[in-house]
Amino acid sequence: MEIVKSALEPLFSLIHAGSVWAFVLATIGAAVAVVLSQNVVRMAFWLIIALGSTAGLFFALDADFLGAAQLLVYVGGTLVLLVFGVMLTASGPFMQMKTSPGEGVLAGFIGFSLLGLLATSVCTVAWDPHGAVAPIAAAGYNPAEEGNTTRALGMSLLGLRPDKDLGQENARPGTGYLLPFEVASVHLLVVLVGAAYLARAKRRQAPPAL
Amino acid sequence: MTPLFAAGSIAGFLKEHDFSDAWSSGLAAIVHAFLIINFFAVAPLIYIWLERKVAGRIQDRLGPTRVGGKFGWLQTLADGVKLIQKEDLCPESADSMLFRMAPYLVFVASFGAFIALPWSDGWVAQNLDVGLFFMLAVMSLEVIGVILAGYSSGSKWSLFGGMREAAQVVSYEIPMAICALVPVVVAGTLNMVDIGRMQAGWLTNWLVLHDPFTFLAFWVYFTVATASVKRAPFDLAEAESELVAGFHTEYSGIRWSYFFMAEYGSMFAVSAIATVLFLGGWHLGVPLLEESGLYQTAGGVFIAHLIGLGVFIFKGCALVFVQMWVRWTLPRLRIDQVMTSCLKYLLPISCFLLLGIASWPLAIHCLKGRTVLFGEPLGEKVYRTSQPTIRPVQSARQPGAMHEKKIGERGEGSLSSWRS
Amino acid sequence: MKFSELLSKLVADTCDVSLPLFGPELCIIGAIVGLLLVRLCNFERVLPASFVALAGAGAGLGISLLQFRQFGDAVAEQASTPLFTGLLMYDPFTVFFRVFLLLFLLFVVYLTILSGIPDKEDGPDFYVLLLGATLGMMLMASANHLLMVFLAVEMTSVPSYAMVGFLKGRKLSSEASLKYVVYGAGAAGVMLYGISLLAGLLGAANLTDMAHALLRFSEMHTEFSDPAVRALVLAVLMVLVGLAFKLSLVPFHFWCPDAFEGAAAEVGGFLSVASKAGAFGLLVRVCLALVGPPDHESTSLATVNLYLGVGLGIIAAVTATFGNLAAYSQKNMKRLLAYSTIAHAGYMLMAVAAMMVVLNGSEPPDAVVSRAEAARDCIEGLLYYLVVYFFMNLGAFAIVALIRNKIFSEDIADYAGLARQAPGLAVCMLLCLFSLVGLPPFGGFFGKFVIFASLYNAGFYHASMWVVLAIGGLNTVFSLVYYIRVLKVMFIGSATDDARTIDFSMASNAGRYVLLVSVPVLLLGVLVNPVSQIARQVAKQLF
Amino acid sequence: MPAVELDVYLFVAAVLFVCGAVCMATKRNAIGVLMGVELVLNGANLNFVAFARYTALGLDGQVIALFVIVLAAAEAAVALAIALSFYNNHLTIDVDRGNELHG
Repeated sequence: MEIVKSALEPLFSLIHAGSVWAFVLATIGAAVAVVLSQNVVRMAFWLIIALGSTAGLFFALDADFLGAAQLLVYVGGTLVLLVFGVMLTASGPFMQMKTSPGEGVLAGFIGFSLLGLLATSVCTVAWDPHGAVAPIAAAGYNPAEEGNTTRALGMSLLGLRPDKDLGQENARPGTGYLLPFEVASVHLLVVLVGAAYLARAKRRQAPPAL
Repeated sequence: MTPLFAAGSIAGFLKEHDFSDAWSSGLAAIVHAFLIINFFAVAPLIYIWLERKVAGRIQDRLGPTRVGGKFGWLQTLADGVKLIQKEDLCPESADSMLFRMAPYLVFVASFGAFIALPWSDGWVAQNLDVGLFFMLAVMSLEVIGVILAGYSSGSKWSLFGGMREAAQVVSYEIPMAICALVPVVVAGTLNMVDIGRMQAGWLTNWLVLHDPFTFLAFWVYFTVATASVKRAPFDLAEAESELVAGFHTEYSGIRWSYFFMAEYGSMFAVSAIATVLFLGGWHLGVPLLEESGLYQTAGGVFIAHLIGLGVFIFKGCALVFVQMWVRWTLPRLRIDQVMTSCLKYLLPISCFLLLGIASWPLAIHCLKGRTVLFGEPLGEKVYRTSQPTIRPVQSARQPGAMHEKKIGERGEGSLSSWRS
Repeated sequence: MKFSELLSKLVADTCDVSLPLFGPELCIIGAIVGLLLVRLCNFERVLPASFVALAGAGAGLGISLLQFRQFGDAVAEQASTPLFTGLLMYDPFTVFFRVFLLLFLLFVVYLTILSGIPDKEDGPDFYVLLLGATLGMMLMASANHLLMVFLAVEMTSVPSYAMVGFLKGRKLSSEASLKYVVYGAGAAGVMLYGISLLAGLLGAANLTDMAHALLRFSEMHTEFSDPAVRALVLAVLMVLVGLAFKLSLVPFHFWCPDAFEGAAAEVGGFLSVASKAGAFGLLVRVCLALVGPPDHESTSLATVNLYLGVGLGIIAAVTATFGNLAAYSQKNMKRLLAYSTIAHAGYMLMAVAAMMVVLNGSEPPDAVVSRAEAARDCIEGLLYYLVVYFFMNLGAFAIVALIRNKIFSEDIADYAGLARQAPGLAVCMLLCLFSLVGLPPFGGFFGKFVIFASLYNAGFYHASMWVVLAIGGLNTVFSLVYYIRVLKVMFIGSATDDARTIDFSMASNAGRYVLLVSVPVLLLGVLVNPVSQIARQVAKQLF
Repeated sequence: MPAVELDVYLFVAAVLFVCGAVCMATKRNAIGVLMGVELVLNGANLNFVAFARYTALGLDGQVIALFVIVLAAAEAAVALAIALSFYNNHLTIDVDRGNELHG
C-alpha cells in the first residue's frame, strides 16, 4: 500500500497543482491565439476560451462569486453580444482580415517589449512587505482563503464592511460600495437607452445633406 | 458531521489516514468525475428511450418494442452504436476547426453544471458557496456552442437556426435567473446543499409551499427552464418537423449525439435545480428517516443518504417526464410568440415575484410581528454567523492555515481543498 | 463593533450626511427616470422631454448653489466631507464643478431646444444620454476612490460615444462615433490596468488612503532600480493615458477632431467644455493624491512628482502648439474648433503642471509667496479659465449650430458675407473668437494671464516652467492667425450668388441666447473680481 | 509542480493586457478591436482579483472587479450598437474604411 502511495504521489501532485497551471496556460495560449487569428469568429472563439479560463483562475483565487459572474455576464452575455455583432455586420462568409507582415512584425516587437517591461517591473516586485498588512479577517466572516466571499461581497454592496469593521473600533468605517452599486444601475439604464436608440432601425430618411 | 460521499469528504477521509493533500484531493476528484460522467452518459440513454415511449403512448402507439426485449430497453444503445460508427462528416463550406469544437463546448457547458449539483445531503462534487449561481452561469455557456455550430456549418439554415436559438436562450436566461433567485431570497444562501438542507422534515418545509411567491415562481421557473433548454413548445429554432433541424443540421454521427447528450443533460440539470430550490431536494417530504433513527449510526447515515439520492433522482426524472409530456401535448409557438412571451410576460412576472418575495417578510411582520411564518429569519441568521463566538477567529493568511482546519467544517468541500 | 452598530452607523451616514449632500446628482438621476416615465406614459405632448431635462438641471443647480453659499458662510474646518464611506469627496471644489456642469447643462439643453437637433421623437433618448454623461462628469470631479474614478470616466464616456453617433443616418456621424468608441474603450482599458496596478502596489483604493500609502511606499522603495518603483511609474503613466485621452492631449488627441466634426455642433460644444471640465477636476484630484498627504517630508516622492509635473508641462506645451498649428489648414468650422479645444486643453494643463511643480519642487530661498499660496494661484487660474472657456466655447459652438440651421453648412468658406446678413451674430462670434485668442479686454486674456502668472511663479521652483510659459505665449500669437482667418471670411468676404441667405434676428430667442452666452466673455475680462474671488476661495480649501 | 503564486497571476494578466493592446493596434475590424479591449479589461480584472487574494487590497479588489465586469458589458453594448450603425451606413466595419473624416 505504501509503495503504491509513494509511486503515484507525483501523478497526484501533478493533478493537484496542475489544474491551476492548466488554466494559466489555457489563458495565455488563448489570448495569443486571439491575436494571431485572422477570422473574427475564430477570434471570438479563442476569446471565449481565454475569458473562460480566466474565470477558472478566479475560482483558484478564492473569488468564487466573481468566477461565476465572469462566466454568466462576460462569457455568456458580453461575448454572445460580440458574436452577434460579428454576424450582423459580416460582409461575407468567414470574413478574413489580413495584417501585412511588416505590421505584424512591428506589433510583435512592440508587444514583446511591452511584455518584457511589465514582466521585469510588475512581476518581479517583492510583494510581501505590502502583503504583511493583512486584512482583518473579522470573526465569523470567512477570510478569502476559504473561498467564501459571497456574503462579504453582498454586504459590501449594501455599504457594510463587516470583514473590516466587525470587532474593530475604526474611526472611519471601511469603504462600502452602496453608491457605485446604485450609480452603476443608472449608468446601465442610460447606456441601454443609448444602445437601443443606435441599434434601432432608421425610422426615416436622413435630413438633407448638411 | 455526517460523512460526505463527496470530493470533500473523500479527501477528508483520506487525509485522516495519512494521505497527502495531493493524493486525497486528486483521488477524490477522479472518483467524482467518474461518477458524474457516467451519470451524464447513461441518463440520456434512458431519457431517449423514455421520450420515445412517452411519445408513443401519448400518440396511442407502442414506441420501441424490439431491441432488448418487450419494452425495447436497448433501443437507444443500438442507436448510440450506430451513431458512433457513422462517418464524422464536416461539410466542405464549413469552418472546420469551429465546426469540430462547437459540440464540445455545448457538451462541456452542460456537463460542467453537474459539478455543483447536490445529489443528496452533502453528496456534491464541489460544495460551492455560489453553487446555484455557478450552475446557471455554466449552463449559460451552452448558447455559445450553439451559435458557433450554427455559424461554422456554412449553411444558411444552420445560421438561422443558431441565431434564433441563441436569441431565445439568451432571453430566457434572464427570467430563469430571476425566478431562481426567489427561493434564494427565502433561503439566504446560494449554496445548493444549504438550500436543500433547509427543506428537511414535513412537506410544508418545501420552498414551493413557503409562500405564494415561491409557489408561483416554481411554475414560472419550470416554464422558463423548459424554454431555456430549447424543449417544445419553445423549440421552433430546431423544429425538425417543419424546418431543418436548426443549428445542428449539418452534424452527424458522434458529434450530433454530443448535442443530444447535452440537451438531455441540461434537461435533467434544470429539473434538478427546480428540485433543490422548490421541491425539497433529496427529502421525502415526511420526516420518516429522521424519526427512524437511521442517523444514529455511520452506516445508517450512508443508507439515509442513499435513499436521499434515490428520491432526488426520482424527483428530477419526474420533472423531465413532465417536460416530455408537455412536448407531445402542446403545439409549438411561433418564434415571435416565443420572444414575446418571454420579454412581455414571463420577465415582468418574474420581476414581480422577486419584488413580492422581498416585501413578503415585511407584510408578515406587520401581521404577525415576525418576519417569517416559520423558521429563522435571514437577518438573524446573518447576525448569528457574524457573532465572534460561533466560529474561532481564523488567523489571517498563514500559509497552510487551511490544511489544519478540521475536516468537515463548512467550506472545506469547496475549491480550496485543491488549492495551493 | 457589533453588526447592529455597523448597520445603524451606515444608515446614519447614508441618510443624514451623504444623501442630502448628494442632492444635485439625485436631481439628475430623478430627471433621467422622469424622462423614461414620460415616454412610457406617453406624456410627451404635454410635457416635452427638454422640459424635464431643464427642470432636473435647474433643480440640481439650485441645490448646488445653496451648497455653495453654505461654504461661503461656514468656517474652513468642515470644508471637506467624505460621502458614502469615503467614495466621494464633498468640498468647495466638488460644489464648484457641480455648479459649473449643471449651469452648462442648462445652457446646452436650452441650445438644443433652440436649434432642434434632437427632434421630438428622439428627444428623450438624447436627454437621457446628456444627463447621464453630466452625472458622470459630476462624479469625476468629486471622485475619491479608484473605483469611482473608473466608473465616472465610463459614465462620461459611454453616453458620449452614443451622443456623437446620435445623427445615425449620417455617414460622418457613425464614423466619428465608431472611431471615438474604439479609441475611447482602448484608453479606458489601459487606464483600468494602471488603476489595478496602483491599487495593488499601494494596497488601497481610496485616494486619501492612497496618499498615505504612497508616503509609506516612497520610504520603502527609493531607488529607480527597484521594480516596485518602475511598476508604480508605469501604473501612474497608464492612468494618465486614460485622463489624457479624455482631455485630448497630444498624443491622445486624434479622436477629437473626428468626433467633433461628425457630431452635431451642440454635442461638440457639450463635450468640449463639460467633459474637459470633469476630466480636469479628476486630474487635479489624482495629482493631489499622488502628491501625498499634506505636511509631509519625502524627498524621493517629491522628485518623482516633480518630474511628473515637468512632464505634464511638456505635454501641455506640445498639445497647445500642435492644436494651434493643426487648426490652420481646417476648412470645417467644427474641426477648427476641435483643434482649438485641443490647444486650450494644453493651456489649462499648464496650470496643473505648474501646481505639481510648485508642490514638489524645492522652495526657492527668496520666495515671495508660500508654496501653498503659489499652488492656490495655479488652481485659481485653472478654474477661472474654465469659467471663461465655458462661455467662449459654448458661444462659438452655439453660433455654429444656429448658422448651420440657416445655411446647412459648417464650412468656413460658406460663412462669407455673414457680417452683412446677420451682423449681431457675427459680432458675437467675434467676441468669442477674440476671447479664444486671448486678446484683452476679453475674458480669455485674463484667464491666460492668471495661468501664465502661475507658470512664472512655478519657474522659480523648476526653470522648465519658464520654457513652457514662453511656448504658451508664442502659441497665443499663432492662434491669432487662424481665428482671424474665420473672422476675415465673415466680415470681409462676400457671399457667392448661390449661397443661402441668413435672416437672423437678434430679438428672437436664439438671438438673446447668443447674447447671453457671449456678453459674459466680455464681462469676465472687465469685471474680474467676482469670479476670481470665488475661484480663489475654492482653491484655498484644497491646500 | 510549484504552486501558482501571485507573480504567475500577474504575468498572466500582463500577457492578457499585451495581447489585448496588440489586438487593438493591429486588427482592422472594429469588433476585433473591441475584443482586444475585452482582453485588456480582463487582464486588469485578473490583477484586481489576484491582489485581493494576496495583498492588503483585500475584498475591495474583488468588488472593483465585479463592477468592471458590469461596466465592460455596458461598454460592449454601446460599442456594438455603434458598430451596427456604422455598418448600416458604410456596409463594412473596417475601421480604416471610414475615411471621410480627415484633415
